Amino acid sequence: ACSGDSPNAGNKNASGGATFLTVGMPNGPQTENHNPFLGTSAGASLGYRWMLYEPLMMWNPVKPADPSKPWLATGAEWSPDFKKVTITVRDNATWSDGQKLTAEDVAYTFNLIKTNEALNSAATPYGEITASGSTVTVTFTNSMFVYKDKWLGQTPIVPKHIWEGIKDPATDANKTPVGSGPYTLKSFTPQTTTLSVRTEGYWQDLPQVKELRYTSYTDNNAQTTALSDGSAEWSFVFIPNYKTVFIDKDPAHYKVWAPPVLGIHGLYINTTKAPFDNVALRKAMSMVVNREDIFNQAEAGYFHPLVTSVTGLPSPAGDAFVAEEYKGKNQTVDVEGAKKVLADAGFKLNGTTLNDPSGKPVKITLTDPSGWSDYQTSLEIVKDNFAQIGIAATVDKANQDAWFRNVEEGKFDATFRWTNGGSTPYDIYQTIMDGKVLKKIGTASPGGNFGRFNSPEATTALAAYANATDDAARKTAMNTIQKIFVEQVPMIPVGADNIGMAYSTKNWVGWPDDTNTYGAGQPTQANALDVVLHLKPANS
Amino acid sequence: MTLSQEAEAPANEVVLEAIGLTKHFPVRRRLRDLFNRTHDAVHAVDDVHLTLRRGRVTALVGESGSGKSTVARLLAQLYPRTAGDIQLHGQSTKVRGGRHFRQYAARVQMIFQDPFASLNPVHTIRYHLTRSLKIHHNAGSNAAELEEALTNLLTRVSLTPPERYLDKFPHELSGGQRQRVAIARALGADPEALLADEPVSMLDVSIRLGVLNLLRDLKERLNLAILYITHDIASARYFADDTMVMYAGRMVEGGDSETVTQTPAHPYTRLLIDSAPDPDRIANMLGDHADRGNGEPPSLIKPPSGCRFHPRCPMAMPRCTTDLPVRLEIGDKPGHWAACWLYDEATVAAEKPGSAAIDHSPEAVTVADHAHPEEVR
Amino acid sequence: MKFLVQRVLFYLFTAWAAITINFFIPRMIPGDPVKSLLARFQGQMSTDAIDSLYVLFGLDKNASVWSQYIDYWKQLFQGDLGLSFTAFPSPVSEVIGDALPWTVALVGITTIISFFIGTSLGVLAGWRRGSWIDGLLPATTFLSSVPYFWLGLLAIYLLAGPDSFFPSSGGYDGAYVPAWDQYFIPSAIQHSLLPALTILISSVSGWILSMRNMMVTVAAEDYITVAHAKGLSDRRVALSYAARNALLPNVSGFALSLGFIVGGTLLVEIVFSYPGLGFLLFRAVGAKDYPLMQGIFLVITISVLVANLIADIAYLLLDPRTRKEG
Amino acid sequence: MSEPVLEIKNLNVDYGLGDQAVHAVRDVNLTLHRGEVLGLAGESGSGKSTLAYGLTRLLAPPGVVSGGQVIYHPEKGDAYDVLGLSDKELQAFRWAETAIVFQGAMNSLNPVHKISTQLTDVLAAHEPQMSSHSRTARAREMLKLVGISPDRMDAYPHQLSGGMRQRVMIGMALILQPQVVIMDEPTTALDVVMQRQILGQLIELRERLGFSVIFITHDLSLLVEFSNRIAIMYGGRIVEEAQASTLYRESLHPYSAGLLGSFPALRGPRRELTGIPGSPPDLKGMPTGCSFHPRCPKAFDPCADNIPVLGNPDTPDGATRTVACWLHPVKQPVS
Amino acid sequence: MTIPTSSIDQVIPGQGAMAQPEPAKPKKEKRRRFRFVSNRKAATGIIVLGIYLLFAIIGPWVAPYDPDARGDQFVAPPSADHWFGTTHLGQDIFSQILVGTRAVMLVGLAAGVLATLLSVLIGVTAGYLGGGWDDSLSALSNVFLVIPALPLIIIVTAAVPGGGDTLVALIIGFTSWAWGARVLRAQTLSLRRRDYIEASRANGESTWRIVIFEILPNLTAIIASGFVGTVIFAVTSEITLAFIGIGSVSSWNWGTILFWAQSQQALAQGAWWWFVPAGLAIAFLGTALSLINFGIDEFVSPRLRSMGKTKVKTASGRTVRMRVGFTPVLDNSAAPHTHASPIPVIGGKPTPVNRSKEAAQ
Ligand SMILES: Nc1ncnc2c1ncn2[C@@H]1O[C@H](COP(=O)(O)OP(=O)(O)OP(=O)(O)O)[C@@H](O)[C@H]1O
Ligand SMILES: Nc1ncnc2c1ncn2[C@@H]1O[C@H](COP(=O)(O)OP(=O)(O)OP(=O)(O)O)[C@@H](O)[C@H]1O
Ligand SMILES: [Mg+2]
Ligand SMILES: [Mg+2]
Repeated sequence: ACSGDSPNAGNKNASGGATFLTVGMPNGPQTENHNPFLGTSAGASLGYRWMLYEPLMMWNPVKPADPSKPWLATGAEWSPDFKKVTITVRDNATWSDGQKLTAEDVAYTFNLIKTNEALNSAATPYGEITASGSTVTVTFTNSMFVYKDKWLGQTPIVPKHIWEGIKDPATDANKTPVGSGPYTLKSFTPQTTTLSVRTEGYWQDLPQVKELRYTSYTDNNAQTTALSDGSAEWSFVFIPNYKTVFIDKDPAHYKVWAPPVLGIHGLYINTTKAPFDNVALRKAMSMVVNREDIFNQAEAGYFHPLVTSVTGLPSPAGDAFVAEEYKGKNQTVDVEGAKKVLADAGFKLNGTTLNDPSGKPVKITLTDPSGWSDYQTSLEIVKDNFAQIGIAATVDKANQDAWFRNVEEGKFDATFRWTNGGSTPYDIYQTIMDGKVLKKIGTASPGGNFGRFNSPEATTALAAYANATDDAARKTAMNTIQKIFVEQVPMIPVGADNIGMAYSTKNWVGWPDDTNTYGAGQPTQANALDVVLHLKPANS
Repeated sequence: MTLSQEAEAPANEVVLEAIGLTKHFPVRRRLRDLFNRTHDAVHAVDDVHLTLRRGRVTALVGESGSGKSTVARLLAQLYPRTAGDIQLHGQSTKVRGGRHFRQYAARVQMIFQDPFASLNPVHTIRYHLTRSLKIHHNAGSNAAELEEALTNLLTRVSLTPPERYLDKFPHELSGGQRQRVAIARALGADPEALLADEPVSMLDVSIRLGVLNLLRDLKERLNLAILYITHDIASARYFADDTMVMYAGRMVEGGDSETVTQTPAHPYTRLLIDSAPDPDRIANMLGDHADRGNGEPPSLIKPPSGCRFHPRCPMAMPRCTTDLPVRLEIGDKPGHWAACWLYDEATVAAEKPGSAAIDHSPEAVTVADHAHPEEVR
Repeated sequence: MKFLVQRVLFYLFTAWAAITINFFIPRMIPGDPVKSLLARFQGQMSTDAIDSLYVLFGLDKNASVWSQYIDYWKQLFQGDLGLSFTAFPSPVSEVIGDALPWTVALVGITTIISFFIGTSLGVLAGWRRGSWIDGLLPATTFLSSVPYFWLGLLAIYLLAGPDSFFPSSGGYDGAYVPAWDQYFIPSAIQHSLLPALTILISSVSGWILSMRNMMVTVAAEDYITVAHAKGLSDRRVALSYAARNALLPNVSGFALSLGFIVGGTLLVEIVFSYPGLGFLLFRAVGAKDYPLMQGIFLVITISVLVANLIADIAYLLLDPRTRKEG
Repeated sequence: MSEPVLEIKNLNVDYGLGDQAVHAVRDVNLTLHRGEVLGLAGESGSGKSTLAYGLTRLLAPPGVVSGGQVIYHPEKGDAYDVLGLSDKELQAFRWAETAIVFQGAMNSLNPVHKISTQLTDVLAAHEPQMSSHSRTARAREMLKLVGISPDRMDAYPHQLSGGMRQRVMIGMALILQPQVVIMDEPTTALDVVMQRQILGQLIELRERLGFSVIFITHDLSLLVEFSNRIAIMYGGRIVEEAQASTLYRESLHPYSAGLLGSFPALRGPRRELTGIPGSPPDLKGMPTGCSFHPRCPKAFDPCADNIPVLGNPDTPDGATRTVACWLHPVKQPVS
Repeated sequence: MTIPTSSIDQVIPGQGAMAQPEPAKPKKEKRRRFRFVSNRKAATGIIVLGIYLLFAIIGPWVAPYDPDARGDQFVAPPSADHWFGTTHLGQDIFSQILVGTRAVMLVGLAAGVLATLLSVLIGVTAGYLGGGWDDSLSALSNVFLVIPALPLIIIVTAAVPGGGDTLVALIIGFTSWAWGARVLRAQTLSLRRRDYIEASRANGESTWRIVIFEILPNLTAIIASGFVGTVIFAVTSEITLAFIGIGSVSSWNWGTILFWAQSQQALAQGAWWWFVPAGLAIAFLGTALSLINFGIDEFVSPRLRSMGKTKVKTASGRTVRMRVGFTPVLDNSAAPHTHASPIPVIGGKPTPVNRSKEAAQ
């Protein structure tokens, strides 16, 4: 073949002067689909949708309480009840086809989502959407307080002139994406997607990374291998024993950074089942869970960052929200304390068996899908921990679908699961305690409250927090929520979600880390674009 | 155990009779036949009349594929028949499995052609015989009686001492011994008629003789009616009282064995007898017979019209090609008949025998000079 | 002729039955694609998305299974396999189309090579009984008892690495776009070597064994003795007489395995991150992606049936005895 | 007639090795003369086929030729030992000098090749210089010779009837005009009419082409009718050998007599059939002495202890026949 | 495809025309029954399998540790304490293997039994009854052949949660009978036409007795090798399922071990001990079963039975290989082999002596 017209000519760059960045995700072969609204698209799965399309604001989930950075919008003014927002759209942004990005486009995008229920994945309660000049005004039927940052920071803005012509935006693969981001699509294959930087028209300085190569690896193993042999420079993947497997391969350059966000994992307990309806028992259980062990053995010492605060809020993301009375109060393993709590509540420890006040031995089945190895490991550890206070635990490696159904229907004793995440602790607590989504055992409650925690007080406080019009009211509500959480132990928090990354500084530097927490590291997050814009060649 | 019914019935009583027995095997239909309505079939047996009498051996001879085995299987009711009737003691019977079949099997038993194949290799002789006795309720009521019945059976077929054979597996016996076991198994049902389908063709000459002698002995001692199927016409002469000749699914000649073998009437029987090896004949004197029997046996799917032998018959007359010959008495001995127009005086008078014969001599036999010496080294 | 019509009718029936089963079985799985999607994102997708996803996947309409079945056939006859859920809204045909060539190329070629190598070695081992090839058999038996995936992982561990010639995953170098040029093709071949070797090692002994046994059986046939008696060269007797007859049963085995190419090597694809159909199916099952599962099953069913048909025809060509019925 | 083509000297064939060996053919001495038909008869398992396969080294494992010589006298040139030939020489010898027709014709023909292919590949192997056109011509001729229309050239074996297949085999055996044709029960699967047709043709061809035949069968009446000389085997040995008519009328060995007394005759007076009592010997546990002695009605002292030697008996026609029996003292042992 | 094609055209023992009447030897039958074991391959296979079975039974008792128990040495290489090393939780891998044997063997054998039963039921019924039964049952098994087994197993395991090993065994059993049924059907078809089946019918045996007592015993070899094949398949399937993390296997089996090893990226961590033992355990079990399978095959088909030596030494000292078409000539001299007495003892009287009179030949 004539090398001149080959698409591959000169692609195998020498590693010297880095011009491209290789990004990997362990998500298997992709199908060409650049629809920015769909979580199932290749763009979302690998994360490059944020390199093509931009949000209005750049929100940093590592520091959720910090104000968002203006991006396509130069500012957003919320009404006190958070039911109306006025957005000012920047005037120097252009689409990659050269057309100017206007407030019309922004309004069109919101309208598109509003009118296509299938695209409204955050269930945003849109009201009126109007554009005038460079501003867009949007009203909502509910308070947007807890959703505002995600909404602004995670809604890709699309060009009206293109999308008007798309018949069904929910089922369109958007094969020739036109966005406002600094990159354009160069090539797509099921394995690798390549983006190249725009030549002109980007509203700020173009990134120094000239080309982004997103490779989709089949599974975690392949991804890890790629990271450790340098063929992937940036990824988000669970690496067991990451020090040996990854870092040690090139300690100078290979790094892992996994900051927590406001979303946690923990052991949900079925609060309707005796004896677990007894708060003392739940409290005692929480006191013996060795989070440290779970963090180190199940999560490889980094993946689900330890949640130490008794409020279940991870640090530093949740620090701003922790109630005064719980500041500095941390979870510790306290077997003796737990025994005491139990004894006080009428439980009896006979040798290695704990009997509940009615005299029955306490048994518990810990369940999680068989393929989820970190959860399974966590359960094994929890099982051992429980044995210390005489609770006989068995680990059930369930089928994933059955587990899903059983958890939603409340048919379980205890299970490891995650909560929703967001820009405030609301999402965490709502998933665990919200009475609005409480269902009878046997009826699915997909929205949360799997442990059937019935506390009208908590429900009220959650609603108060979401709809409050001033900070003080919010603070009060949050404190109430945390108090209930700490005292009632509806769930045993263990670790946080992370939006971290494994990366290499061999070719590129400027990544966020503990010293510079300007954004989340996960390449599929919206602020991955911010990360890429921060990167500089290592040897310059 | 009541194997002794010698005295009960007079000899020569008809035990089993086939009347107009016909069997057509349907041929698998091809696509193009889907559109016409004729159903092709192998005319394996057509209009066969046969009588088995107590204390007599009836031989059925004929070349391979002439339908001998089919007749036997029809008589044993292993195949449903296409037409005709089978009468057991004058009573028309048609059974298909179940109790009735077992009752029929108790009276009519069949011995299969191949002694190497007709015993299940995984079972002992004891099993085979016990089953036969049990099925037909001849096993007695206790173990001792069963043992006695087994011993009796084996003694009857001269497998002595019986203990030596009872617990052997078929493969541990010689062909002749196996054939005797097969016969013993048939006798275990205490039958009146025995259908022996080429019981000796797979055996060695010296072993063969033993089995045939045994059959004759059984006939005499137990007064059985025996159908002896073979294509070895010489053995029919020796062992059978009557001999029937089949050709292409039809009976062509019958009569007492000595007459049929020594003065054959039907041209096919003559061909058969002429072809049988004969040590007394001088070697290499094949000349005039050689081309007589030429030509392949006819297709049984579309059998020739008229007499089925006519395409190969040196005496064929025009009538043979059109009319099916009827049984005609030959007249040399009582009961000797042939289905051949040669014995119909009117026909012979009107047409010259051999006038419709096809000349078969293939050039291969007559043309001499084939080898091209220059090509053969 | 009749034979063919009969075969075709049989294939149609089998295809219908298999497709029907393939339609109903996925629907028996509890759970649905939306839940699976949530599970995949463990916390990063909010439960708020559930409703919109149901609408998106068109699962909000409560059509009866029966009417779905009818619709499925209607779609099938229009060549429409529906939209995949995992890669929504890509059409199933496109998703399969991306994966199929890889599987067919890797596994297909390997199966063919394995068949030829195995059969040739089997011919030798059977013909020259007691020679060194015969001594090889226990070793190959052991190798064929090793699970594919384990062998593959070991191969990656031992042979692949940062400096190794063998890449440990993927179908080609990420720098290239599939194209028929001097960059891509060598890269694709290089990536296929290790998985191909794994498949080869664990599958070849089956062919060797069955061919050897057939050779031994056939070598005892009279016509082989006759062929020797005719003074033909050993080669000719071995190939034209013995192997030619011994091959017949192996051919149907080969055709059958050709059919299973598509679905049978899921694990190799998983282990080597090979972008093929087996892995796709695995993911589809995990994600409750019915349309994709059905599509893949359809492809598998059809390829098995076509392979069988080819086997029938090959038999027809190779064995004159089966040609008897016009 | 008396000139030998094939001399078998002390041929021994075993199945298996060492202790497990079954001696299927023991010290067989036999001479085939030019142009004659030599019949070989004997009970099942007496080693007839083993002898036929053994002398051309066609036995499948575990068969081994454990000793002896097979001296072949070509039409021109010096005699040589077939068992001493190299593989290449043996391949050239086979079929060109000695052809074999086996029992089952269905199994003797390769089911997947046309009969034309199977006929011509003999020519291709032995006469490579021959053009393919003339090969085909030869094959057609051969078919005509055995009475098959040459337009059946392109038929596959299964498309032919049993008789036709057997004729194809005979034609194939004669295609190189060998000196010796060995026929192992060539007609047992056929019915008498077909059998006679085929043998008739064979005899006629032999007269024209002048080859010698070793004819193996159970059917003594057939042998007597068709062969010049007959050899009788028992327990792996030749026990008697004589002119066909002589053997038929006055056999010397009790076993031959038993065989002859076992088959019914179709013509002539009904004679009494005697048969042979007892069962054939087990090759693994051969009786000592004469292997027939346990069944022999005339056995006497020496039979149980000493193996009788095959030689010309002390009878008037003793020079033309041989026998191995203590009843008939040997004048001149066959070496 | 682990069932060698040779089992299709097997030869029934003792059917060959070569079978010789042998003089009565006591206890001969018994010896014949166990001849199978004397086959070296089969014997090796049976011994290895026996060891596995033993551990399946006593494994949990002899295991030095509780396989779930966490220890304090994480991912430690083999040592005196932990023969096969430890996992990321400090669990003892040796104990896991021992304890896991039971589940593997259980599933393998249960699935093997089930699939064999089904294949016999369907194959033999189809073959013996023929007609409409045959057509519909053959169609059924063909459909099951066409449906890809492993994905189906994955789906069904996912569909019926909570069944554990039994379920896995059931599903594997239910999905893997088709091939065996096909082979059995073909064999039954040919058996049905055998004379001895017809003969017992003519003798008056009932259909079910014919099937059970006449046909089935003759299929033993095929059934046995089919069973062995299914067991291999079931074991690999079970392990595969566990390895890819599907199914609700709560107990330990080797697949579970491999699953953990894989999800903890054992090889990348250099923890080969986590990986290798389980794989070898599978491979040896598979090999043992294949060896038994060969043993059965060779036992059944005399043609495959190796004839002991394949090389022989000739008198001249050369070694030649036994091969088809060129019978070895050991000694190429005309000397007599056995010694016939050259000098006849003349004068002996031809009087019959002690010949055992035996009417039956
Ligand atoms: N089940 C069957 N289906 C179709 N045709 C059959 C069947 N059985 C027999 N035939 C045909 O019927 C004819 C007669 O067969 P039969 O077995 O009765 O002959 P035979 O005289 O016993 O021959 P042989 O001497 O070879 O045993 C043959 O042409 C045969 O092909
Ligand atoms: N492979 C073998 N292993 C052991 N013994 C064998 C083998 N083949 C043949 N024999 C034995 O060798 C003896 C001679 O067999 P052979 O086939 O030569 O007999 P035959 O005279 O041709 O018999 P038939 O008339 O039945 O064809 C027989 O007793 C037989 O059992
Ligand atoms: Mg018959
Ligand atoms: Mg023979």
